[in-house]
Amino acid sequence: MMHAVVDSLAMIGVSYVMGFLFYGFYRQLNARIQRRWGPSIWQNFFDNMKFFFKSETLSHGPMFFFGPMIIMAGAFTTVLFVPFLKDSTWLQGFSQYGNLILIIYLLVVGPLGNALAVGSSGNPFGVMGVTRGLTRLMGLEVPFFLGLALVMLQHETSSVHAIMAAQDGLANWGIVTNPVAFVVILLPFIAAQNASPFDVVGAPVEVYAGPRVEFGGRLLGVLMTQNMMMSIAKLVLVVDLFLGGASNVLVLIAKAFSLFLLTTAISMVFPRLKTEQAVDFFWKVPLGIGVLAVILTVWLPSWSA
Amino acid sequence: MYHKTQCEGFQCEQAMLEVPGDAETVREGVLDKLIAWMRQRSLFVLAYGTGCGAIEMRPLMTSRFDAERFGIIGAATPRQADVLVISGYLALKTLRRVIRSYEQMQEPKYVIGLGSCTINGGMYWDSYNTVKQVDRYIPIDIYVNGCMPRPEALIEGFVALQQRIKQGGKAGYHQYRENIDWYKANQRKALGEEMPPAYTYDWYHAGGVA
Amino acid sequence: MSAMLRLLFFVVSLSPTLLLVTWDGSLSWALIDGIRLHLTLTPLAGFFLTLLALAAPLVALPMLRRPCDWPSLVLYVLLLLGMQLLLLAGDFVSFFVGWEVMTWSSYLLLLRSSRADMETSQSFILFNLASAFLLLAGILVFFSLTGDFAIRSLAEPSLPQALTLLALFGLAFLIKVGTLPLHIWIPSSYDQAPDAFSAFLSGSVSKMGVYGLILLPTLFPDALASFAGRFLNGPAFGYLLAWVGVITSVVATFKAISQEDMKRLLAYSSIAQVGYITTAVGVGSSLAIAGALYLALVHTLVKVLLFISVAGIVLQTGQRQFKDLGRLIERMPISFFGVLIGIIGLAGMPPLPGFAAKYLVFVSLVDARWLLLLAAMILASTAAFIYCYKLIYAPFLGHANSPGAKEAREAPWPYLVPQVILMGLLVLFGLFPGLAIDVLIDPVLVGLQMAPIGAESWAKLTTVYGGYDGVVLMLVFGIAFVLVTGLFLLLRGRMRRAGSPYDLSFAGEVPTADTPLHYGAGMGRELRRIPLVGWILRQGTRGFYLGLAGQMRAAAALLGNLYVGRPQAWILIAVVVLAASLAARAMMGGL
Amino acid sequence: MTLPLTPVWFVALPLLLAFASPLWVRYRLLMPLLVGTPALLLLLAFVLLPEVRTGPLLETIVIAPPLGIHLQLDSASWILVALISLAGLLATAFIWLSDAEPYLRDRRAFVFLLLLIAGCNGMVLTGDLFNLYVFLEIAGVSAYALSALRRDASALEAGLKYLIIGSVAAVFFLFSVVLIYLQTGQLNMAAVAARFGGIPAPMQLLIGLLMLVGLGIKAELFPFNFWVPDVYQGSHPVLAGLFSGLLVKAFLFVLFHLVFLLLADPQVAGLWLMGLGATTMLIAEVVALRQEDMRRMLAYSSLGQIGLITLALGFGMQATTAGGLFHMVNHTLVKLLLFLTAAVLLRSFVSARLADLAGAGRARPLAAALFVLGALAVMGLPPLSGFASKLWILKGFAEAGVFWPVALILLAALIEAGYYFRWIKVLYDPNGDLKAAAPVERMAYVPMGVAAGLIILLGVAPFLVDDLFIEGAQTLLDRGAALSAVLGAGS
Repeated sequence: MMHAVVDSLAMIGVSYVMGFLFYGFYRQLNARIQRRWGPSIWQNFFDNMKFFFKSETLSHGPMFFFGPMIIMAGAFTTVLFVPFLKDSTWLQGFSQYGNLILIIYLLVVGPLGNALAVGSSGNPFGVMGVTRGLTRLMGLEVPFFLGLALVMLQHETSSVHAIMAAQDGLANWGIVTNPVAFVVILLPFIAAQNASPFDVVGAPVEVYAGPRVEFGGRLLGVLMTQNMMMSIAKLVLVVDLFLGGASNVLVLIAKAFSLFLLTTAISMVFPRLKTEQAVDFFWKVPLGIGVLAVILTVWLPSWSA
Repeated sequence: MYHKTQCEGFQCEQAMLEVPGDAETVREGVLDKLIAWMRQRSLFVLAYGTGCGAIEMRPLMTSRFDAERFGIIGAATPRQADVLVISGYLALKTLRRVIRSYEQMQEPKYVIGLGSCTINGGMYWDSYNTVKQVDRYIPIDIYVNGCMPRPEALIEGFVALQQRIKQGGKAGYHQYRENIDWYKANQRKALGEEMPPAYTYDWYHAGGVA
Repeated sequence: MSAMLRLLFFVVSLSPTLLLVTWDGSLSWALIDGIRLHLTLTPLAGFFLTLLALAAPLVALPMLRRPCDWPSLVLYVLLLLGMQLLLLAGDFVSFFVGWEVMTWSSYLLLLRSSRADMETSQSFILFNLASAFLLLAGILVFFSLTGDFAIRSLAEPSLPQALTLLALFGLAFLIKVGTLPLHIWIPSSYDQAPDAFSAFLSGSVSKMGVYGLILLPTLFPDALASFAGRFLNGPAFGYLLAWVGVITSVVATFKAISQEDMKRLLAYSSIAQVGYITTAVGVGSSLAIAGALYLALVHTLVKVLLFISVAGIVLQTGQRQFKDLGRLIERMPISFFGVLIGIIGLAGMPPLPGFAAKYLVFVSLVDARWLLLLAAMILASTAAFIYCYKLIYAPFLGHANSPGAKEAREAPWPYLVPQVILMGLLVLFGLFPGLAIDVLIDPVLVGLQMAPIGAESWAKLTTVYGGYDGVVLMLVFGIAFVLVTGLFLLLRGRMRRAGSPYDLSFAGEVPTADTPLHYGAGMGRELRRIPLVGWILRQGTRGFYLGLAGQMRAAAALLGNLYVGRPQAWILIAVVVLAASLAARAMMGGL
Repeated sequence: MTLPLTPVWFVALPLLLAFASPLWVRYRLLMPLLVGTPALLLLLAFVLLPEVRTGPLLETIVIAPPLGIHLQLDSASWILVALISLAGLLATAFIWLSDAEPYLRDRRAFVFLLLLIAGCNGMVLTGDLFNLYVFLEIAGVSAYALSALRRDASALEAGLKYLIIGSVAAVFFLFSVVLIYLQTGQLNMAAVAARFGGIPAPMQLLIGLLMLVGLGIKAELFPFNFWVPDVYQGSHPVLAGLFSGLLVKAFLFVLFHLVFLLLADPQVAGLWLMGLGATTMLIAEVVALRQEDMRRMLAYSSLGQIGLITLALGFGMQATTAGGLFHMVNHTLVKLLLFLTAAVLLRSFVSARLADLAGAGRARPLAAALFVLGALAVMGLPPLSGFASKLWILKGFAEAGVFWPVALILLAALIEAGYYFRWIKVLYDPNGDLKAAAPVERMAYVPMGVAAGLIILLGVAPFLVDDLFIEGAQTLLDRGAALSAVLGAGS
C-alpha cells in the first residue's frame, strides 16, 4: 500500500519534471533554430507556477471547473498505467492492472472531459477547437492503432509489460524487429503530442487558442501541467514498445529524450496543416504504409506458409 | 529610464485618489517573493494591435530582439494574458474593446502604454476621436514614450515592469479595483451609449467571490 | 380503474423478468398438421431475454405517463409477448411467429406517433416483412432438408444448400440489424417513432437480429469453415460479414455526425453499434462472440438510457433539433448525467463497460490477425467521439437557442427513474467488467460449445491477450480526481463566477443573445472537406429504393391497364385465349 | 314426425323460404329469416358432420334417367357448405344488425340472397353436370341482380357488366357440358369421369379449355378476371364480400372438383392451373398497389388470394390441398371482415377513397382496428389464421421440394403488404381530420367481431380443425374412392 502510494507519487513527479524540462528544451531548441537565445530551460516551470498562483480565476459554472480536474485525473491515471521501467518494482504504478488498449483509450478520457468544460463555457471558438481536435484524433488514431496492433500481433499480447520483457538486447528492440510499425506510428504520434505540423487544434491566430480560449488563471495551469505529463506518458509508452523500455530512470530519460529529439526535429521544419489536410494525410500516407505493412507482415507469411 | 515619481498635470487628479502605497502593508512572505519572482519571469502579452505601435511588437517577439528570453511571449486570449500592451493611440471604438479585454484578463494583470499617444494623445492631441489620456480609463503600470519607441525601449519597459512585479506592492489592477467608480464614470463619459453591459464589471463591487 | 390498468401493464412489462426467474423445462403447443411449437430456453436466448427483461420495464415507465395512449400499451404488451416467444422458440415456427408478431406490433406502435410519415412507415414495414419472409423462406428450405422445424445444427449440408440457407437467413437478420445497404428503414423510423418507444426499438428490437446472427452459425457448425476455408486466423466467410459490419459502422458513424436531429443521430449511432456487433459475429471466435454479447448488453443499456433522456428533453422543450437546444445542463442536470454516462458508454471509454466490450472485440480481431478490419473499426469508434460530443454539447452546453430550451424544467420522474437505474447498471458493469462475463456471457459461450472467457474476479476482465481491472482503474481515477480537486482548492486565489453566459472572450466584443454563439447545428459540418468523408456523406441508398418503388408503381400502372372497364374486351380476351391455346396446341401437333 | 336430415335441405330450405317471401313480408319475418336460414344450415352442417366424417352422404332424386339430381356431401364439400352458411350468416347478420340501406333489407334482396346461398350450396353439392350448370345459373343470376340492386348508375353498370360476362362464362361452360354429353352420353360426374379417359385427346383438350374458360371467368383466374374490380366496386361492399367470400370459393371448388374427378392424371392440368394461379396472384397484387378506392383494392387483393388458393390446390399434394382449403375458409372470413369494414367506413365517411379516409382510425377506432386485423390476417401474419393456412401450403411445397411457388407466394405477400400497410397508415394518419358523416349501429360490429374472433381462434389454435381439412383434401384427391362411392352405390 505504502509502496503503491510512494511509487505513484514518484511517477507523477518524474513525469512532471521530465515534462517541463523536455518542453523547456523544446523551446530552447526552437529558439536556436530561429537564431535567438530563447528562454531558460526552466521557462515552462515558471509559466506553469505563475498560472498556479494567479490570484483570480474565472469559472463558467461547475462543469467548467470540473473539466480540468477530469483531464488532470485522466493524466494521472494514464501516467500510472504506463510502466516507466522494466525489471523493477519502482515506477510501475498500476500498470499490471492495465494494458496497451486501455492506455490508448485513457489518453482520450481527459481531453473529452475537458471538452465538456469547453462546451459549458459557451464560447464557440472553444467548441470549434474541440471539434478540430476530435477530427484530428479520428485521423491519427487509425494509423496509430494499426501500428500498435502490429506490435500486439508480433508479441501476441496487449500487455505492455510482456512486450517490454520480450525486447531484451538491442537486436530485439521493437524498432529493429518491427521497423514498419514504428514508421507507421511516428507521424500520428507527433499529432498525438499536439506538435507541429498537426497543431491546428489550439492555433492562437486561427481559432483563438481553441479549446483553451476561456481558461485562465489556475485552471490554465492545470491544463498545462496535464499536457506535459501526458506527453511524457506517451513518450514513455513508445519507448516501452519500440525502444526496449528502460531499466533505470537515466536510461529512461535518455531514450525518451532521443525519441523526443526525433519528433521535435520533424515537427520543427514543417508548417502547420489544416485539420482536413492532416486527416487526409494520415489516411493516405501513414495508413497506406500500415496497410502495406499488414500485407507484408501478416498476409504474405500466412499465404506462403 | 523614466520612472513616474510624481504627478504632472492631469495625472495629479489620479494621484489624489491614490492611497499611499505603504499605508497598507502587503504581507510579504518567502512564498510571496518566490511567486512574485516566477510571475515576473513569465509575462504573457495580449497582442492587441490598437495603433501603429503594434508594428513594433513583431520585431520584439521575433528573432532580432527575442523577448522570449525574458519569458515574454504572446497570448491569444485575454484570459491567458498577464500584460496588456496598448500599442499607440486609442480611438473611442477601440477603447471599448480595450476595456473589455482588460477586464477579462485575470489578476495579477498589468498594462503597458506604448508611445506618446497613450500619455497625452501624441500627434493626435487635437483629434476628435482619439483618447488623450488612457489612464483615465484603465490604469497604466508602465509608459514607454516615444513616437514610436524602438523595441529596445519596449524591452526596457518590460524589464522595468518585471522589476516592479518582483518588488511587489500595489499595481495598476489594485488601483482599478479600488477606484472602479471613478474609472467607470470616465469610461461612461467617453463611451456613452456604447458602454459595455453592467455584468461585465459589477463583480468589482460585489467583491467578486464566486 | 385507470390506475389498476397501468399497474397491470407495468406487471406485464415485467414478464420477461418473471419468465427468466420462473422458467424451467419446456412447453409445447400444437399448431396444424403435426407442426408443434416447442418452447425452451437456451442459454443464448436466456442472455437476450435478460436484455429484454432489463429494457422492457424501463421503457414501460415513460409510456405510462399521463395522458397515456392505451392502444400503444396494448401493442407494447403484444410486442413483448412476441419477443418472448421468439426468444423461447425451440423451433423455427415459433421463432417466426415471434418474429412476425414483433414486426407488426412494432409497426403499429410506430404509427402511434404523430410524426410518422408514409415513407418511413412503409420502409419500416416493407424491410421488416422482407426480412421476415426471407426468414420464412430459409426456414422452409431448412425444413425440406431436415424434415422438421426444430432449431438444430444441420448435419452435412451440401455447398449450394448451405449457401442458400446462409443467404436467406443472413439477409433476413442483416435487414433486422440494419447493415449497410439494408439500413435505410432505421434512421427515419427510430426518429419518428414515439419517443419512449424509440428506446425500445433501438435497445431491444434490433437485438433480435443480433440474436439471429449469433444463432445462425450454430445451424451449420462445420460447414462454414469447411467450404470457404480460413483467412488468416479466422473463417473466410466471416471476413466478408465482418467487413459488412465495419463498413456499416464507418458509414453510419459519419452519417450520425452530420445529423441535425437528436433522435436521428442516435438512430445512426445505433446502426454503427450494431455494425460492430456484426463484425464481432463475423470473427466468430469465443473472444469475439463474448465481445458481441457484451456489446449487445452495453448497447441495450446505453441506447435505452440515451433515448429516454432525449425523450425527456423533447418532452420538456418541444425541440429536437440541435440548433434549437442548448444550456440545459442547469435546467436538466439529471438528464445531463444520463446523457453523459450514456455517451461515455457509447464511445467505449474506459471506466464504463463499453470499453470492456470493445476491448474484447479488438483483441479478437488481433487474434484473428484481421488488422485492416481493426483499423477500420478504430476509425468508426474514434469518429464516434465527435457525435457523442455533439450529442452532449448541443442540448446541454453552449447557449440556449429557443424559448423552449430557455424555460425547460427537469424531466418528470417516469423519465428519470429509468435513467438513474441504467446509469447505476452501467457504472456497476464498468466497475466489474468480469461480472457480465461471469454471470451473463460465459454460460452462453458454454451453451454454444465455445471456450468460456473466465473471470478470476468480477473486477477483472481477463483474456489471453491480457486484461484490466475495473475496480483499480475506477479507484485510481477517482482518487486522482479527488486529490486534484482538493489540491486545486487549496491553492490561494479567488474563483470568480462569470457574471453572465455571455461573458466570453470574444475578441474584445460583448456578445449578446442575438450573437450566433451556439455551435450545435454546424458541428461536424467541416468534416465534409475531408475527401473520404465527403464522398461517404454524398452517397445514399434512398434514391435506389425510391427508384425501386417508382418502378413498382409504374409496373402496377402498366398492368392496371389490363383491367379495362369494357365487357367486350373481356369477352374478346377470353375467346382469344381459348383460340390461342387451341392453336398453340395444334401447332405443337397435338390435334 | 322427424324431418330426415339430408343434404337436400342445403338447397331446398333457402329455395323454399325465398319463394315464400311474400308471406314473410306480411309477418315481418324477413330479417329474422334472412339470418336464420344460413344459421339453420350451419347448424345442419354441424349435425351432419359426424356422419360425413365416416363416409360421403349421397342423395339422388331421380327425375328421368339419366336425368336426376345427385347431391353428394363428403368431407370436402362439407367444408364449403359450412363455409357458405357461415359467410351467409355473417353477411346477413350484418345487413340486419347494421340497419343497412333499405334496398338490402327488402324482399328482393331477401330472395336473391337466399337464392345465392342455395345456388352455391347446390354447385358444391351436386354430382351432376347439368345440375351444376343450373345451380351455376341460379347463383349467377342472383349475383347479377344483387349487384344491380341499388339502382343507381354505378350499380346498374356493375350489374350489367356482371350479367354479360357471367352469361358468356355460362355459355362456355354449357358448351363443355354439351360436348361431354355428346361424347359420353352421361351427365353424372362420376359416370362421366369413368369414361372421360375414353374421349379422344383433342376433344378432351377442347372440353377442358372450354370448362377452364367458363369456370375461370367465374372463379376469377387471370386472363378472365378483368370484370372483377368493376363489379366489386359497383356493388355494395357486403355483397362484394359475399361474392368474394362465397361465390368465388364455390366456383373454385367446382373447378378443382372437376379437375380432380375427371382427370385420371391431374398433373398437366394442375401445372396449368398453378401457372394461372401464380400469374393471377402476382398481377393482381401488383395492380392493387395503385388502387385508390378501398373496394377496388380489396377486389384485387381478393384476386391475389384466389390465385394463391389456385396455386395451392393445383399442386395436388395433400398438404397443399388441405392448406388451400383452409386458406379458402380463412380468406372468406377475412375478406368478409374487410368488406364489412369497408361498408362501415363507406357509410361513415361517404367515400371509400384513400384520400378521403385519412385519419379515419380516430373517428372509427373499432372499424379501423378490425381492418388492421383483417389486413394482417390476409397477409398471413401470425398469430392470425391466414398464417396457419399459408404455412400449411408453404410447408406442403417445401416437403415436395418445389420452391418456385414458395418464392412467388412470399413475394406476393410482400407486395400485398406494400398496399395494405399504405391503407393502414392512411387510416391512422395523424394529420387527417375526419368527422364521421353518419352514425353506425353498434350492433353492426357483432358479425365483424365474430369473424375477427374466428380469425384469431383459427390462428392460435388451428389444430382444432386441421383434421377436417386433411380429410377434405383426401376426399378431394382420392378419385378412385369418389368414383366407387357413386358408381358402386349406383350400380
